[in-house]
Amino acid sequence: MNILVILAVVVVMFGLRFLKPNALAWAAIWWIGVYLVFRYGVDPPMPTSILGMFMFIISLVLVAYVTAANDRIREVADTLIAFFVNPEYKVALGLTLVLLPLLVAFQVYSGMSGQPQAPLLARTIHPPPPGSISYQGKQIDLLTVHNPFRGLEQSDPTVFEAHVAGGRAVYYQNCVYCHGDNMEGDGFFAHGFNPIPANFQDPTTIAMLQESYLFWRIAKGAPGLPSESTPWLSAMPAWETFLSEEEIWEVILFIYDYTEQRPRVSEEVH
Amino acid sequence: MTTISVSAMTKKLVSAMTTLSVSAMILASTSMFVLVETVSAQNVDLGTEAQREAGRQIYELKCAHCHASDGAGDPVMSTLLRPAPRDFTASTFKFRTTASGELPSDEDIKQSIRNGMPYTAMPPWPSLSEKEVTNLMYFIKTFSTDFAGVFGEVVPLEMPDPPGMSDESITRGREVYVENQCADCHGDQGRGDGKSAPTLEDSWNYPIRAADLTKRWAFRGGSSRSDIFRTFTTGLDGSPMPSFDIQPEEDQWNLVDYVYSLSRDNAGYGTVVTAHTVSDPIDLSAGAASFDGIKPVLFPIVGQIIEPGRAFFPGVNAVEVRALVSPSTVSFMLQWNDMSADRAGKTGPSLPAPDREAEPDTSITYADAVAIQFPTDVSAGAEQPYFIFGDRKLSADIWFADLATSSATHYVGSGADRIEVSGPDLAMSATFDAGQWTVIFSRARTEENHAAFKEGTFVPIAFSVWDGFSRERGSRRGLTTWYYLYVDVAEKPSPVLPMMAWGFATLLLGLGTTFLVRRKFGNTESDRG
Amino acid sequence: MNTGVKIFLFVLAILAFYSYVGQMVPQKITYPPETAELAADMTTEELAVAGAEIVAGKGTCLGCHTIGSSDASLRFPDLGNIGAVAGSRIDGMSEIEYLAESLYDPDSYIVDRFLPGMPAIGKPPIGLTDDEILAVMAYLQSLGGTSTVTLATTHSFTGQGASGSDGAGATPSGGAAVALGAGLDGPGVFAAFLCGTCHTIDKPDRLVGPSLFDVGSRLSKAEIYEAVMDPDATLAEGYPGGVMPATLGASGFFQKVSPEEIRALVDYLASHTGE
Amino acid sequence: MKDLRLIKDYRQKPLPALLPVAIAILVTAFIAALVALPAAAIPQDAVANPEYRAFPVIGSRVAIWVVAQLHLMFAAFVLAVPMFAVIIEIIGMVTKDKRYDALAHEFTKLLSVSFSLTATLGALMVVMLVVLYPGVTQYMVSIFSWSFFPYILLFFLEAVFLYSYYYGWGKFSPKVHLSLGIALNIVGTAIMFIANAWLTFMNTPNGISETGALLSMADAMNNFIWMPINIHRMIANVAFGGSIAAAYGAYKYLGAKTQEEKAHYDWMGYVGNFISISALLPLPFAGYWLGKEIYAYSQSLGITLMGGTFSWLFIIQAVLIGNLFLAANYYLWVSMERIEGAERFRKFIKYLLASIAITYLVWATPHSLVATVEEARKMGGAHHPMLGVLGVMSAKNTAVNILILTTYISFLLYRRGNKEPTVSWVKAGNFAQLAIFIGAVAIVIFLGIFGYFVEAKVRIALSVPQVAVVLFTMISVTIIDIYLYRGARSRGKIKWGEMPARAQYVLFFIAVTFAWTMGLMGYVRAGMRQHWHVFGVMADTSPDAFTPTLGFASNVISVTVLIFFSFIAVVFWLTGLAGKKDWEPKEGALIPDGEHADEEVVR
Repeated sequence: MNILVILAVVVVMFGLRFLKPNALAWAAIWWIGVYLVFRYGVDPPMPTSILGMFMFIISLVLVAYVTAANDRIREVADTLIAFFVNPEYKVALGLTLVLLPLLVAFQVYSGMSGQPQAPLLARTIHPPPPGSISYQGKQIDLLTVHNPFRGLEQSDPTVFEAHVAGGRAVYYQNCVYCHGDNMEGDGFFAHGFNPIPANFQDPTTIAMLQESYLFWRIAKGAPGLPSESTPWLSAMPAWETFLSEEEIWEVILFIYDYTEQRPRVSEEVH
Repeated sequence: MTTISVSAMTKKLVSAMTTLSVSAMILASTSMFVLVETVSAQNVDLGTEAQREAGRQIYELKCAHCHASDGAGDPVMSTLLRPAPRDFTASTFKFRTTASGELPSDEDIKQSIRNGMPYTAMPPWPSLSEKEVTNLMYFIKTFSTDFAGVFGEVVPLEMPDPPGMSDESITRGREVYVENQCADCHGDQGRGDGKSAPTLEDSWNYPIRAADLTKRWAFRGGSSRSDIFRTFTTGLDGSPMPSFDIQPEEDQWNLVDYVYSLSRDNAGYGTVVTAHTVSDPIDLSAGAASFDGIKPVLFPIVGQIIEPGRAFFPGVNAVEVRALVSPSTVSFMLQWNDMSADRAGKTGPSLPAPDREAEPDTSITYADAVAIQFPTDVSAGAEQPYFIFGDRKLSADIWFADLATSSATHYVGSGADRIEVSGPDLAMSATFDAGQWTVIFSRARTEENHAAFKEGTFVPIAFSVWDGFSRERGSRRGLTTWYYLYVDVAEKPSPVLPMMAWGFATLLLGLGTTFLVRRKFGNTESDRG
Repeated sequence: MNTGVKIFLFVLAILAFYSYVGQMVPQKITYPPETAELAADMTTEELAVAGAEIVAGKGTCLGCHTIGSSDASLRFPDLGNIGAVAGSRIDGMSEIEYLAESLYDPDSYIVDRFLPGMPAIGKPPIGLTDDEILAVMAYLQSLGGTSTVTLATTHSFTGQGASGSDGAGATPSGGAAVALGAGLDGPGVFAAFLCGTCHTIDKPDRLVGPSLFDVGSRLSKAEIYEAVMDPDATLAEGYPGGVMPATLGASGFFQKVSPEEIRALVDYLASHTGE
Repeated sequence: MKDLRLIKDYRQKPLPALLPVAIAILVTAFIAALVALPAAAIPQDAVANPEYRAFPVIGSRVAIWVVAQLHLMFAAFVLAVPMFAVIIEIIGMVTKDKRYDALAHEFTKLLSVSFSLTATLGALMVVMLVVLYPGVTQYMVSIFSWSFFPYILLFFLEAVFLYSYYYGWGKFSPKVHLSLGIALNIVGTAIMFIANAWLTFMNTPNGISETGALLSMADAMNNFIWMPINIHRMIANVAFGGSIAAAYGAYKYLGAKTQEEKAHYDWMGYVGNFISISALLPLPFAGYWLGKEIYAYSQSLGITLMGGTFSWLFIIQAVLIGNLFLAANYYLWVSMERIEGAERFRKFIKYLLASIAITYLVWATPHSLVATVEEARKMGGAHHPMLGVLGVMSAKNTAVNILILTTYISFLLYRRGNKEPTVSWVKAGNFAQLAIFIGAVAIVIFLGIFGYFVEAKVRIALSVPQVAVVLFTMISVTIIDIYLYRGARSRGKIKWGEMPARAQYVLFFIAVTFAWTMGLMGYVRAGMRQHWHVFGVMADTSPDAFTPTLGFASNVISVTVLIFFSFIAVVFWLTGLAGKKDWEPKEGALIPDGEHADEEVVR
């Protein structure tokens, strides 16, 4: 959030109330104001793709506003017509007719001579897991598999704690480099990877997933992602070569424990 | 009154210590101890029992896995981490506003917790509240009895506000740099390649590197001019970095300005390197001169913890890249800073490397090396091979330069364990100068071996760097994931025609609208107007 | 303009807009996962790669065999050098014939020092098809030797493998052909999951694992239960860990067996007291 | 106004006498040519019993896709119209207002042609299934063997009830006629339920063994998403049918000559739209239930749907739904222009609009954004720290609930347009309504924010109280409003027939958007099975086993919707014929030419 920009826009908009602009000017000013807020008022800046979509929606809404009332639409039409027809706007019209093509030409020019932008990346962050995976030659059915230690949380908290501690050791020897001390995906290797590692503190990551999903992603890593997740920029290793099944389940326990999240459990329905 | 006299005395001692060895330092502190013995320690703030207990709980949860529950630095992690986690029981702290050999102030400890140390395992802790940081600080002070004693009462040195910076101050700073023999460790150009750099060890006998002064963003103690000032006036206790008392005082800031001038504000890592078009084939013998005038792109290098030989702390942390294409060849210039040119020994992308070498066989040495990586088939679209030398489905081209033999080999990898020589179709040249490697690759642009590098396309590109000094070889190395190489268009289509066309079309549209509107409403409107 | 034409153009514009929105989001085609289908035109090398996957996966070979281990306490032959020695194990038997025989009819020739116990992998529960076995053979040849097998290769066992895998996906990959919750009795479970492959039950002979001839007198029911469900929890002396969990896991035992069936199995085993 | 005469009324333009014959000959010849050509155009089967046959040019998948979607759209329309026709008829009976009866009759006029088109398209689809996908079809038949007979039998009944309901208008006693309509609805719903069982089985198969053999047909029918789909479709049908009926009203309005006609069709468009939007309001809730059941059936299926490639499909859907709500509100606001006394509410519009804008933005924000590497670096990953928060379910649920409440307020304002309450407790009543609204919004937003701090299971469950609050608000406020405005004084009249043309185009916009949304939902329901005909049981081994891109799907949907509306145009035209005067030969000319006909009418 860039409060200053937002504040400035709000102040200007408030000031405009006293100027009583006509409907056309009003809509144009609102459009520009909202654009400024979206473009400069959000920190970090939102991607252009989203900005475009947002501004489209805003345009739609403003058009709806202007045309919703008969007198307002007439006001806009009159203003537009007057601009084209009335002699007093001759200079403004002439300027617009000259400047607009120049602006378009400039846009074309800068578009053609600008620095090349890397291709947009859109990958599926949470691809659906396969039904089953083979883990070190053993078939694991992801639909039914459960964390074998999860039950201990209720039945034997001491043993559970021991497993969490085991997971802690695994985490700090393997995962901390990328996922970070605070599990925010900000380990000291994180700046070298794109996309950056998952942020487990974000309630939209592990809290949305079942433990079996994490097992799959940990065991199979980036090479195990399905084709829909290409480009495989994920740097996540396939930990099945380093960690035992037990260690993976333990580190899953630890990740949930540290972030104070709960895994999603499959709901009993039907 | 007493406190002032102590600080004055300490200051004197400090100036004497710069020339003394570590043993002399201990001697000095003992003598200081004798001198200040009579001073009471009643002003030492150790916090309340509750605060320390609260700190301990945070410590157990967030710190103990590296620094150990007893504060001595976990032996397992300390072999993995470079630099090693601080041993709190030794009461030796690097970043202080207090004189060399003294304990840090409370604020110093809190600052270190808050800001962490960039490019080390110590992260910043913005998630901890001020209260939590304070409690943690109190708890950390319990690891050493020194904090409770007379030394606990510290007096921060006065840190003056930085004066203005000028070209003269930088020039003079360079002289100060030379006079004080900074180059012995930090190298002539400040790249951390001084002649004694490879031998440096910290107080616990772990190897330690002299800071690369050309990467200010990676300074452990912060990158502002005040931070630099503080670092060399107070020294970094526990490391070979002593404190310097440079006179006259202006020269202190001149030195700061020189160091500051060696690097830009931030790393500014890039994502796309553009291969610029030239008409003639690139002449390797011309060396770096061919790439004059091309803006380099810096890519971060991180460790590889996936394949056996995991490199948790690669010796190189960034590589600078430039690229050129001619109609028949494509060339890349890679530059990175290295403490020492390791020209003797073995290296190779598939040399086996163990995960951890407890007692490395020092009779075998390893040479520096570098590699560029492309997807073998760049037409495969969005799908890229796995960034560690490809996978079974999609292979990766590896352009490998062995800097011991100064030869380049072209490999094709379909997995880190399946790397095969593809051909000697690469040319390279390498030079090492003032702590910086410059390696130039050149290859023919041909269609049949997918090395066409079509104009106007984005080609995925990745890099690997091996630091022989850190015994890196095979999968043990620093690397990047995929970035992009943009192959510039030789003859850019002139924007004039489309510009004119669009502009003209807009003009026509405007005129047309005006005409239509006027024809339809003209009469009534003029009546109205 | 005619109202109808206007409406038509209006509708067209809306549709064009929504199509445009559809083009603006990421475009990705999701292909079905590649089945381990073996194509007739695969080269020997490709076949060997496919074979390696079968050996590690559906074939469950690595539950017992190792590749490239020189541990003296091996219970099954190490396969690290099989490609080099296969041709010379039995006089007058070609490499391909030998490999085929040891896969289709494992007990007919037992390497010195080892014990019989390997199941025929062309039959359930592993049930590899002829083509898949050829792929395994190509892979085995590549271990220390050169692969020559293609899918066109024939040998005297051709045609004895499991029936084709045309209903790709219809049968769960790997695992025994035992239906979930089939309600088997003790001997039924013992037979269905091929426990007899590694354990004798009617005589005190030792196969891969310890004989179960007298298990009822050695272990309590609870211990037997644990030995089945968590085989490595307590290991019989002289036996390495990891073999039984991997083998049972690969056959899908843990997923498929019902609590009732386990109870029946434990009762059945406990009834063998060596008398 | 001066160029009213210039508007040519195409309805009045007579057909050239021989046009139908010419069309019949041309189309027959074309089809005959198609059939005669197969030797060249259609590849002959190499094997005797192929699993698949390829449809020429566009491929089997697209062919069956388009036909199935068209069939579904017509079926939805045919099922929906009787539902609200009967309701309107009941209203007419209760209020004794003849207008309602006439309106219900007019709605049913659209039915008969649509019904036969539905049946034709259904037959085409079955034939295509048998020809193009013999393997799957055979398997489905083996599973649902006996259920096909009641389906066909119910179809007979449907025909009987439908035609007797339509032709029997005014011929039976009202009660008998009404019971015919109710019977028609029951039969229609039953038909849909049976067909739904077949297709939901393909998504979430049940009642079969691991090898795919049938264990219990009852279980196969009552699979995981059968009931959610039934409910979802029933509501969606009404919304869709209402929008098509409204479009019919708009079409007639635009062509209307007299003020009376205009008033009537203005009203018809309004009622159609009212029905459509009323049904739209609970639709998201039904959708969430459906999604939940899918997730419960299989995590893999659920993630494919919500987190995988299809997550982008829901961004497209968000644009569609956002447009629908915006257009619906817009229509109401424009409608208020023709209500005397409604000007006093005009100042609220911009706040309603702001609420819609914000909720629309939240509703359309994707979770993982399309960004360049630089942008992603600035954001620190694929998730924007601010926008990422708006991309998750808690935010979406909150947004849609508020969107619904906003639309409801628009309705409320419209309802009050020309009325002035006369009861003594006006202030208290208004205050109570306002308090309920503020409370509801507060609770919805609180639950939305609270959702970020609890585990997934609780979070999903939170949508229930959110919905409950919204439903409670709508019901309680409506009840208060009814009493509040009992015996209200009129501030002026509603000038039916004085709607600007743009409002009528908005009705078309809503209808097209609804149809497109339906097409999109059809695609995602079929697509989430991915490379399975029957998920997890019968793999799709056809060349079309991959899931096409969303762009391709969008194009197919657009074409399908275009074909649908072309058919609908025919339906409208044919329905319009019924209201025309009988043809009479004119003096001196056997076939009157266009100009004359125009003058005739104007005169």
